[in-house]
Formats: sequence, C-alpha cells, structure tokens
Amino acid sequence: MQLSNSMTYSSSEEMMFGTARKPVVTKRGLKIGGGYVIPEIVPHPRPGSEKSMKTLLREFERANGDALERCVIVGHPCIVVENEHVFQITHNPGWGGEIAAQTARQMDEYLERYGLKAAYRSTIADLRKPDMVNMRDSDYTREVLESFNECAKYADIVSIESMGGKEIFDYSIIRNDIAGLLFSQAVLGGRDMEWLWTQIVEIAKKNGCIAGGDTDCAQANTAMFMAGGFISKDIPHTLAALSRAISAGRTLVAYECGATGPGKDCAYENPIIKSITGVPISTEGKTSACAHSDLCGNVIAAVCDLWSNEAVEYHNMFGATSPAVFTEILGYDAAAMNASIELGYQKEFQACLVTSDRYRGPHGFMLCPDNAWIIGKAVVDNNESLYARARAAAMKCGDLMLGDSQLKLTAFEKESLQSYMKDMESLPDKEEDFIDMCLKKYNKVKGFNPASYGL
Amino acid sequence: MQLSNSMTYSSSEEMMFGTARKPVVTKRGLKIGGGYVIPEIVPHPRPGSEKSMKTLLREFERANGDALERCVIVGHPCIVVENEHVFQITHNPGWGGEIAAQTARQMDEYLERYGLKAAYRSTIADLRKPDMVNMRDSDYTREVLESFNECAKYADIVSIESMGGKEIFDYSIIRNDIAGLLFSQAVLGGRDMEWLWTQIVEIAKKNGCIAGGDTDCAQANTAMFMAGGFISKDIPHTLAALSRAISAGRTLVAYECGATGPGKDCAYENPIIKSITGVPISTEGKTSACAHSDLCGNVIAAVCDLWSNEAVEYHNMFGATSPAVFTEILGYDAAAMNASIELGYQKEFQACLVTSDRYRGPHGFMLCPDNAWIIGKAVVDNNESLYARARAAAMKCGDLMLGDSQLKLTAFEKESLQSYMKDMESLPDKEEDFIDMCLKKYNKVKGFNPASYGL
Amino acid sequence: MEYPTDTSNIFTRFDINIEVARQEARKVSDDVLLQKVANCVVEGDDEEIEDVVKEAMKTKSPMEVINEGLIPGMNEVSRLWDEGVYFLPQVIVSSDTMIAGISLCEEKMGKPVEKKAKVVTHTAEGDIHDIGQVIVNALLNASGFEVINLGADVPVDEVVEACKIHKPIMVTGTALMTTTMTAFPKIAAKLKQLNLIIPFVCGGGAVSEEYVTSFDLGIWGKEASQAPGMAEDALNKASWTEMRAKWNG
Amino acid sequence: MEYPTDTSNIFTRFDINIEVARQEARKVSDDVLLQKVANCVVEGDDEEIEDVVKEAMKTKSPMEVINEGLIPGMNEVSRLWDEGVYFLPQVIVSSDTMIAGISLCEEKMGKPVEKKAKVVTHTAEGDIHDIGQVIVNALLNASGFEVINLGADVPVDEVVEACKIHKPIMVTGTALMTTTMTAFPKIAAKLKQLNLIIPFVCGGGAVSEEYVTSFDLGIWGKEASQAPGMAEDALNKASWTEMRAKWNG
Ligand code: B12
Ligand code: B12
Repeated sequence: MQLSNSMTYSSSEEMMFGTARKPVVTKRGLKIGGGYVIPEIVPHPRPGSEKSMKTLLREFERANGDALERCVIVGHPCIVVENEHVFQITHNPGWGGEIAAQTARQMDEYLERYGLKAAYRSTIADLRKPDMVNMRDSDYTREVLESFNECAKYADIVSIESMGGKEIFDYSIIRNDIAGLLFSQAVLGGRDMEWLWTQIVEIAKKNGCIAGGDTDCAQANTAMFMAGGFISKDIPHTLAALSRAISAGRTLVAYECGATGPGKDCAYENPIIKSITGVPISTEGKTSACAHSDLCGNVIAAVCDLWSNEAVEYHNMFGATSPAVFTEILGYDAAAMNASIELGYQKEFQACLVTSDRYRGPHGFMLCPDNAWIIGKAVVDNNESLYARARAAAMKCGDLMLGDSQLKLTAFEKESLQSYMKDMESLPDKEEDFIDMCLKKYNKVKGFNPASYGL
Repeated sequence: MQLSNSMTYSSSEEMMFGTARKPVVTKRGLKIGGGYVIPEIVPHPRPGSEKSMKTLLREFERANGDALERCVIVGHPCIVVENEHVFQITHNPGWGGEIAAQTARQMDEYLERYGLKAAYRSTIADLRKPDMVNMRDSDYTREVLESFNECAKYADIVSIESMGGKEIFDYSIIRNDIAGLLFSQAVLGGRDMEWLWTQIVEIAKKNGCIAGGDTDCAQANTAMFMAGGFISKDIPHTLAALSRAISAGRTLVAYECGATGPGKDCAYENPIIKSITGVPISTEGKTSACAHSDLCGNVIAAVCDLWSNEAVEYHNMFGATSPAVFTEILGYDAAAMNASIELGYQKEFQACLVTSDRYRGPHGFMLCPDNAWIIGKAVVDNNESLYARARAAAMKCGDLMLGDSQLKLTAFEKESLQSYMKDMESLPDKEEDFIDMCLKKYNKVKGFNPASYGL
Repeated sequence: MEYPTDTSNIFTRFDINIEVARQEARKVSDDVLLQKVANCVVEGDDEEIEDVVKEAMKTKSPMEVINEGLIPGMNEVSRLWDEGVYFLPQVIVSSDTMIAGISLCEEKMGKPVEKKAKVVTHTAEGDIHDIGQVIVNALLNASGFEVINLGADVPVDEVVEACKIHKPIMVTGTALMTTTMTAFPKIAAKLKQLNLIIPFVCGGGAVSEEYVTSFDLGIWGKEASQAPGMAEDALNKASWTEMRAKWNG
Repeated sequence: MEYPTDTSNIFTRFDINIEVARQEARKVSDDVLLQKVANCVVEGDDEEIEDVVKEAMKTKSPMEVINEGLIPGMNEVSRLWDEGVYFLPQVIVSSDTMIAGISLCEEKMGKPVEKKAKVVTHTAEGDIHDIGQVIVNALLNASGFEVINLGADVPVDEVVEACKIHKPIMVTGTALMTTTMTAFPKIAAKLKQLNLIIPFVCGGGAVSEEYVTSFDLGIWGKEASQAPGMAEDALNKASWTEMRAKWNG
C-alpha cells in the first residue's frame, strides 16, 4: 500500500459541498459528489425486531419504505438509505443480504413509479472487539467478511466502522496518553484497516458494488463524545481534536486500498479525507442530534456530498415515523444548500455554516475547510509511515489551535494541549522505534494482542 | 377595532429573519425580533402524564429542563420554550399556572448559573368547539379565560389557537366552497378573535405579560395538511393557498386588539402579518417535520424571529430526549442564520431559503417575502371589512399563482383555482350582503350558531 | 430577483410526474333523461339536480331514477376518485347531489329507500379533531351506507351504547392525539364483553397500525377512502380477523 | 476570510462562563515525606511514586504510608474532581499512581490491604460499549473498592453467578443499546429469585431512569462519577429502595 503523497485539492477554497473531484455513480444512476448534496437517511430497528430475519425484514421494509415515500411526498429528488447492521445481522451473514435485496426492490419500484433516484448503503457491524478475538482469525472475522459478500450483491455501497486499536485507545484516552492514541489509532488501526480493506475492495469489485469507506468512530468519536459539550469534564476538547487529527491518516487507508467513497457519515475526519483524496463524503451534524450531540453541527456540512442523521430509532412521531421525519429535514437542509449552488451563493452559504461553529470549540475549529486542508497537507507531507503522518497531523492541529487567538480555550484545556504537544515532540521519529516503545509500554493492557495486527 | 390600513414595511426587501420593526423584550431581557433568530422549542407531554397536575409538572420539569440544559451543552445563547396546553390543563386552569411558575423558576436558575437567557410561552387550549358550545358563554369559555389569568402571572408570553368559524370551515373545505372559507375564517373567525383578544390583551397587561398572538391553525393549517404532499388527493393545494391568504386578515385581528407578537409558530400566515404589523413572528418548517409535513420547509424561515419545531412528544432518542434533540437542531438552524447576519450575507442566505421552495408548491410560493408582502398590501388596501380584506387577499393570491409561469400546477389544480376565482368574483362586495347570503346558505350546517359570533 | 429556471436538483414535482390524464366519466345509461341525472351527480351540480330528477320522474319510477341514474353516476365518481382523477371535494359534492336526488325520489315514493347497512362513526373522547371522521362519513354515505354519526369527543360508553342499539355492521373511530386514542381498546373490550363482535376500524393521525392491531376487533384504517371498501367487506360478513388480514399487515 | 469578532449572538461559550478558578491541592500531612507521597498521587506521577514511597517506608510503616499519604492524596483528587477543577484522566492517572503505591506497601507487608468491599461491574450481553464501565471501574478502584470486572458482552447468567460467588455490596451494568439493556431486568429478576437483594446500578447511553426504576433492585446511574458515592451508600447498608429514592426520582 502506497501512502498518499499529495493533495487532490490545491486549496481549501476549491472545496465545496455537493461536489467532489471523484464523484461516484450508483446502480440507479445517482451521482454522488456530482454537483449537489444528497440526503442520507439511517433508520435503526426497534428493540425486539432483531429476534429473527423475518422481523428485521419487516422492520426495515417499513423504515426504508417510509423514507422513500417521504421523498415523494415533499419532493426531495434523491436519497441514500443506509442500514447499519446490529450485531445479529452481521452474526447471520445471510440476513444483511436479504435486507439489501428487499431494499433494492423497493428502490426499483420508487424509481419506476415516481422517478425517485435512491441508493442503498449496507454498513456491516465490526464484531471483532480486539481484546476479545484475534482480529484476523476468528469466527467473527469470517462473519464480517461473509456479510460483505452477501450485501455487496444488492447494495450500492458497503461500509464498516472498523475496530482496530480500540483496546489501546480505551486505555489511553482516559489517561491523557497521546502516545497511546497515536499507537492505537494510527499504527494499530491503520494496519488493521489495510488488512481488512484490501479484502473489502476485492469483494465490492467482484459484485459491482461501491466500496464506500470507513470511519474512526470507535476512537475519534468516542473521544469527541467524552469531551462532550460545555459542562462535561471527562476529557479535554483539545485532546478530542488531536484524536480527530490522528484519525485522518487512519481512515485514509480505506481509500489507499481502493475504496472510492462516499465516506461514512460519522467520520468527522472526512473533510480532511476529501481534501487529500477528492472522494465524495457523507457527514452528519445538527440533524444527527437524534443520535448524538456535537459542537460542530453546521460547519461539518461545509464540504459534504451526502448529509446524514447518523441513526434514528424507528418510532412514531406526531408528523410521521422517525425515518420519514428525518428524511424530510435532511432533504430540506440539502435543498437549501443546492439552492445556494444554483444561485451562485454557495461560498456565502458555506461561510455561514463555518462561522456558526468555527470558534464554538476545538472540533468545529479544526474541521473548517481551511484547517482541514492544512491538516491534510501535514498528512501527505509526512508519509514515511502511518505513525509519522498521524503525529504530524496532530501537531499541526495543535499548532493551529494554539495559534488562533479567536479560539478561546479554558486555562485547563490550553494547558492540557500544551502538555500533549510536549509529549508528542519527545516521541521517537521513526515508526519502528515508536512501535518498540509502545509494545513495551502497553504489553500489560488487558487483551492487547500484537499478532492481531501482524506485529 | 380599527382595521389596519397601512404596511409597516414599505417593501419586502426590508424584511429579514431576526429583525422586526417592533421587537418585544421578555422578563429575563430576551429581545425578540431584535436582530437575531432565537429557537423556540415545544415539548409535548406523553400520554398518561395528563392524569394529574403532579404528573404533568414532573413531565414538563423534565422536558423543559432538558431543553434548557441542551442549550448550555452546545452553546445556544438563548431560547423560548412553549408549552401548548392539552385539554386537561386548560380544563383545570390552576394547572397551567403551576406549570408556568415551575418553568419560570427553572429559567431563573439557568440564567443565574450559566447566563442562559430563556423565556416561556403558555399556549392555552381553545376548548370551545363552535358546534358544541356557545363561544361566548360556556364553561369552556370561562376556563379558557381563567387559564390566561393563571398563566399570565408567570409566563413571558401567552397565546392561543382560536377556533372561531371552525364549524363552517369543516363543512366548506371538503366542498370546494370558497365562500364558506371566507365566511368561516374571516367573518366568523375575525369576530370571535376580536371578542376574545380584547380580553386576552387586558389580562396580559394586568400581569405584565406579553400578549403573543394567534394562528389560523384550525382552518388554514387543516387545509394545508389536507392538501398534503405530492400524492394526496384530499383538496387542491391552490385551495389551501387561498385559505392561507384568507387567514392573514383573521390572525391580524389579535394585533389590532393590542397583541404585540411574537406570533404563534404554526401561523404560516405570519410573514404576511409581519409585513403589515412589524411584530416579531415565530415560524416552523423543516424542523417541525416531527409534528407535520409541509412543502415550505425552508422558505417559511425567510423572515422569522423565532424558529420552532411545532411540537415533539417527550421520549428518549439515542442522542438525548426529544426536546433536547430538537433544541439542538433548532439552535443550529438559528446559528447559521445569525452567522449570516454577522457576515452581512443575510440576503444571500434568505435567497437560498426562498429558492428552495418558491416553486415547490403554492404554499411555498405565496409565502415568499415578496408575495407575502403583496398579499398584505391587498389586506390593508381593502380594509372596509373583515370580509372585504380577506376576499381581496385571496384574489390577489390567486392572481399571483396564475401569473407566474415558473409555478407549475397540474391541470386539475389550475382549473380548480380558476373556478375559485370565478366564484369569488361573483360574491357580493358588501360584508352585510355577504353575511346575509351566508346565514341563509349555512343555516342547516350542524351546530352553527350565529349568536356565538354576535350575528 | 431572478430565480433559477432549473430547479430539478432542489426539488422534484412528483405530483406532475404522476399527473393522471383527464378522463371523462363513462356513459351509464342509453336513456337521455337518466344520463342527465347521472351527469348531474358526476358534476356535483346540486342546483340542477332538482329539475333533472323531477323531469326524469315524469317518465320513470323513483327507484329507476335512483338505481339507473343517481347510483350509477355516483359509481362513476368513485371510479374517477379511485383512479386519481377526482379529488375529495368532488366526491363530497357529488355525494351531496346524489343524496339530494334520492330525497326527491323518497318524497315521491313516500318512504325512504333501504340503505345497505348501518355504520357507527365517532371521534374519540377528549378529541375534537374530526375532519377525518367527516370525510369517512361522507364517503360511507356516498356508498349507500347509513351513517350513525356520533360526532366528536364521544365518551366510550356512548359508543358502546350506540352499537347495542343500532347493531351496525362496522364501527369506526378517529383519534389524532396519543392521549385520546387510548379510548379505542376500552371500547373494543366492552364490545367483546357484550358479545358485540363488530369490526372496529380505527384511524387518525396518532393511530398506528401496531397500536390498533394490538387489541381484538381492531382494524387499522390508513386512509378515509378505505372506509367504503371495508364496510362492503363487513356487509359480506367478513370477520374482523379476515378484515385485519386483508387491510393491515 | 475574516470572521466576525462578536460571536455572542451565534453561540455562547458556557464552558468559559463557568470556568472554575484553579485550586491547589490542600496540604494533607505535616510530615514532609508523607506529603511528598500525597503530592505524587495528586499529580499522578507514576514514575516518581516508587522512589517516594520507598523513601517514606524507611521511617513509616506501610499502613501509615497508605493511610496518611496515598489515601489522603487520592481524597484531594476526588475533591478537586467534585469541584470541577480536575478532569477524568487526572483522576484515573492519580488512581493508577495510588494503586502502584499501595502495591509497594503490600509487598512490604507481605499481604494485601483490605478493600472496603466488593462491587461487580459488567457491560450487557451483546454490547461492547464498555467505556462507561471502564470509567466506573477506575473510580471505584480509586475509592478503595474491590472491583470484580466482568468486562463487556457478559451473559445474564454470568453476572448472576458472579454475585452468588462474590456477594458484592453492589452490582453495576452498562448498556448503550436499546437492544441490549433488556438484559438488566432479567438479571434483577434472577438475583431476587436467589434472594440476592443487591442494589443494581444501571447506566449507559440507552438506559433511562424510567426504564431502570421499572424493575426491582434497579437504580439508575446518570454519571459514572456517582458510582463511588453509591457504593459508599451500599457499604453503609442503604437498601436499594433507599438508594433509588436518593439518587433517582
Ligand atoms: C387541524 C388540527 C387541529 C384543529 C382540529 C379541527 C378539527 N375539527 O379537526 C384544531 C385547531 C381545532 C386543533 C386543536 C388541537 N390540536 Co390539533 N392538529 C390539527 C392538525 C394541524 C391537522 C389535523 C388534520 O385535520 N389532518 C387532516 C385529516 C384529514 O387527517 P386525519 O384525521 O388523520 O385523517 C386521515 C387518516 O388518519 C384517515 N382516517 C382518520 N380517521 C379514520 C377513520 C377510518 C375508519 C379510516 C378508514 C381512516 C381514517 O383518513 C384521513 C386521510 O384520508 C394536526 C397536525 C398533524 N400532524 O396531524 C394537529 C394535531 C393533531 N393537533 C394537536 C394538538 C396537540 C392540538 C391541541 C391540543 C392544540 C392546543 N394546544 O390547542 C388542540 C386539541 C383540542 C382537543 N381537545 O382535541 C397535535 C396532537 C398531538 C398528539 N398526537 O397528541 C397535532 C398532531 C399537532 C402537533 N404536531 O402537535 N388541531
Ligand atoms: C464509541 C461508540 C462506539 C464504539 C464503542 C467502543 C467501546 N468500547 O465502548 C464502537 C465503534 C465500537 C461502537 C460500535 C457500535 N455501535 Co456505537 N457508539 C459509540 C458512541 C459514538 C459513543 C459511546 C460512548 O463511548 N460514549 C461515552 C461514554 C462515556 O458514555 P456512556 O457509556 O453512556 O457512560 C456515561 C453514562 O451513561 C454513565 N454510565 C455508564 N455506565 C454506567 C454505570 C454506572 C454504575 C453509573 C453510575 C453510570 C454509568 O457514565 C458515563 C458518563 O459519566 C455512541 C453514540 C452515543 N450517542 O452514545 C454510539 C452508539 C451507542 N452505538 C450504536 C451502535 C448502533 C453501534 C453498532 C451496532 C454500530 C455498527 N453498526 O457497527 C456497534 C455495536 C457493536 C456492539 N455489538 O455493541 C448506537 C446504539 C443505538 C442503540 N441505542 O441501540 C449509538 C447510540 C450510535 C447511534 N446513535 O446510532 N460504538
């Protein structure tokens, strides 16, 4: 695998929602990143429906059907529906395939009857919890790969939220241990993704399906949610921002293995990914408050191609069922962005999204297109190793945060950041040396098995 | 009561979200219409919680508290919380007062502890169903007025969705009977509002509370929901648009009686009201998909001062409880608008909202600021009577729809509209004559009692 | 300001995509007078209908006017509605017209025509959202059923009582609030207790299929337009379980 | 591009509004060596701790080092965390440091110090979201409880079995998915059946107060930071009903 060595965009000025340098086209002719923002709705099954394939099929028939119907009701021209597997689906690889097949039939029908353009993404659950199984050789590993095989037959896009490095991450994140984040996210996560995505891309190709992409949900999002809002004291927001910067080099591996996007919605690192690769990305922000809270609800839309709600449990609301409700909202969000494109006001509209959150907190700040691009540049300029590029990205991110006086930090957040920066400076330059150091340092962490990563 | 005879805004170009000519200030110093858009969250109690005052207090303590807390978590600077009474609350007038008092205490605490500026709106349920009670003299009537008295002691703002004319409206709307809409909404509704709002304004004044405003929810929204989306065949969208134009002159009566705004969220006629009166308005659109669906999800925000979700039932979602989730979304919507104001891009931002829906359907079209202003002008230029101004507004609305070739109508919608226009032309010019005609025409409608309206 | 002429990436006018070609009503009678009666119904012309029916009754029996003019006219209306050509108000106005015509015939006969069967309709206790019910009433009327209209905000016992008295083939309930729909299972339980095994069709915004199919007798009504078809099934002695299997699931 | 300098109408930095003034840890001992031990804990210095504890043990007994150096140091950390000065990682690192110090003392004594009591913790069957549990474990450890850590994705019976064997004063469960939290009432029921009346604190994103208080033994945990206080209550023989009344409601 060749580590990326150049930026697709030569400046962040060129990056805009709705357009990606390398758009992709789905089975029913939907072009993602082809000039317009498309909503991506993610319904989640109710508890109890995971009992059998039959109950799941019925649940998704309704949930996905409600989303399609709502597009026709309010006039949203196109939609991507994502179903994220719950444990039981991936554990029974045939189930995901059946659900995908059923949804494909629904989409064909809506295309024929109304002219609605829809596409389907299957996201396989990564069952491999690193402290419990051998990542490369376990029943769970086989089920995950088998699920990709089954779903790729019918889905337009396949994705996963992979788990490599999670055991070390969990240990480190609550210990202010920035070296641990670099090791878990970049070194371990990156290696696991290379192993996994080489196979996923193969499977997708064989089935004429699009290999969408991955997300560092397991790590960078855990950090972001722990940092939380303005009254949480779990971890500093500045640490979460560094974890996000680190995640870019990790998530990038999917594309280096041949994935083409659209990237996964919950990968908040996607603006960085887009600046490097030019693939279309899905993002989620304010309209995913149904699934989690964040401090970058608008800015994260600045360069999106798909706009998602992350996940909403199926239930009745006054206006309709929840997937219909969130489809309507996402579609209107997209309509306003697309109107700005038609009017030639997209730059102004983007500036409003950015200004909403640029100084709301570290995450909103570092994910602004200009900063995302700069962090991306640090990634490609330091492509000696997974480790080197992650460390460079994190340090660049830290420099940016410390260097902008409009970004207010509490004394505590700032001191923490300064100490992470010092820690990073003192780390070895070479990946081999860093790995040696970490294998020693973390050898007693419960369940850490270097062989899972070929180490 | 003096019928309005001039426009506050001399052109729609001057109308912008966040700013009203006549802003109002709430108890904790929140200025509504004073330059920035403020979210208005409306939580709805779960079934079962209406059993007793105790269970309702607990329900609203949580729901309203979750909304306030979420503002602090994500950094939304201010919020209006509205509670719409369910039947049981208004039926027991003390309950609404207790709920308002409890919420006021919560808001004081958030102001003191965090500096969050919040305000509270009590919306009394209009229990008077015209075909079942005498509107001016019934136990329900007394309970409604008593509820205003109780709530005005603690609430910042009081409102109602009044019911006058509903019996004739329901009869007419399913019979393509435009005369019936004029009679029920303008003549009966307007008279009922004058009777009611004179008293509400008095009560509010006495208690240092703001008399917010009314909405033609009972009629124009019923028409809008029946017209529905693109696959409903209940009534033509063009008829719903006429009903909306008619509603402007009716809802206006509250302000003519001394209400000062902010207007009620579900009054989609509010852009017209604002153009005439200059009062701040609340509107709801895409982010109220939890409560209903409409075809003007973005454009309806174009000149809003408060931005609302209409109503969301209290329940847990993955990210938080529903009031917290919708507070977060509304606040981010507002943040983007407010960012546009700070950047000087508000015109461009507004143009995107308008373009999103201008030609999506008749409702989106007529509520664009330019068209809303023109309809408002028809209202004030024809102020001989409640009837005359409503008819003029409807005919102007019809002319606008027929006159813009970019607004596509199905053949059926268009022919229907042409026939409503013919019907309206043939109606008497004088209100007295029109009333005579209608009293005869509708005298057999079940439950219609002219004395309820002083006729 | 100029608005973009290509809006296809902002919204799609699906209503125009699926616009149904206009259709004329079919001819229902070779008799000129009866066809005139039918035309009045099809066009919902409640002013003309009086003259036209009176004219027809000069040469035809009232029952002929009903069975070969008024009702076939209304059937055409139903067909056009089913096919998406007609909108609701046209159906209602046609139904008003037909009923006015029938009244004239009944006057002449000196006795009312027999209705197909009785249906009890109501909106739940505490709920005044009755537009859905109003539509259901009109459509049932138009299809020849006798509607026992209990109105809005109807206490549980009143619904049960009406069923005891009228022995309808079907009872319907409308509720738009989660706090009022809880009346439905109570009604169903009381009906069962009294051994009044009547299909109970419940609809309205708040009411979900899941909820209604969670209690015996309950059948979920999605659209008011289903009401006549359901009543026909009940008339044909379909049980509530059969009806639920057909209309829900 | 220029960004507006006044952003107060776009967002409010409430974290800065409520920023807590920095506070130094209080002095815990007049003895220089013991204070040094405490300082190491307060600063979470897990490299220094070894030398400092060894140094102290030259003149003090291991129990003195624990009770007058390590534990008072950790108490200061808890206080700073309660007052919003310290963040979670500082607590965890201090706790690691304290535990390292205690290990040295135990080595010297030749036997482990007694813990306050046992607490069983787990993450629900089918659920691998265990970060919440990891935090709970660390905080309980830091407060001197012995944590029986069953890990993530733990079958119902395994939790019950652990309670049978260890007889903990409290058991905790974490679940972040609506599809996995259903294990909690099952565990509670089985514990009751076996007459193991142990307060069962359940937390995690999916889990609501309402849900947990709907079954016996259940007490809802909102924040991991409540876990030590709850364990203290259980240690003081508060019943699950008393604990529920205090922490929930
Ligand atoms: C119009 C309206 C009103 C009007 C109602 C007038 C009337 N006579 O009906 C007025 C203004 C009076 C009103 C008052 C109130 N309303 Co209201 N109202 C609405 C609104 C906007 C539209 C409802 C409507 O007419 N829809 C059109 C009709 C045709 O639809 P429908 O009845 O569902 O019928 C369709 C199907 O369900 C089906 N159907 C219905 N019945 C049956 C039966 C059978 C047999 C079959 C086969 C089919 C069938 O057929 C129809 C389609 O073909 C809704 C919004 C919404 N999202 O629904 C809120 C809504 C229903 N109202 C609401 C509330 C809270 C209130 C008030 C409490 C507000 C207040 N604070 O004052 C009061 C209630 C007073 C009371 N005690 O009932 C909430 C209910 C929340 C809840 N679920 O508990 C809603 C959902 C608004 C919201 N999102 O908050 N309301
Ligand atoms: C990080 C994360 C992951 C990580 C988890 C890693 C790990 N080891 O924990 C990874 C990536 C592996 C993951 C996987 C999945 N996840 Co996940 N995940 C999250 C996320 C983003 C954050 C969770 C988190 O760590 N929060 C921070 C911790 C600290 O919070 P907490 O555990 O709630 O604890 C706090 C309190 O609850 C309390 N507490 C907790 N326990 C206890 C106990 C006691 C005694 C006390 C007193 C207090 C207490 O204390 C803490 C605060 O102080 C959430 C999003 C969200 N909105 O929560 C989704 C979320 C939980 N995940 C979800 C899903 C669906 C999945 C997957 C199925 C996705 C997929 N398709 O692959 C898989 C599940 C695999 C499985 N079988 O479990 C859904 C769950 C939906 C549901 N409710 O059913 C969520 C809500 C995301 C969403 N919105 O869709 N996920």
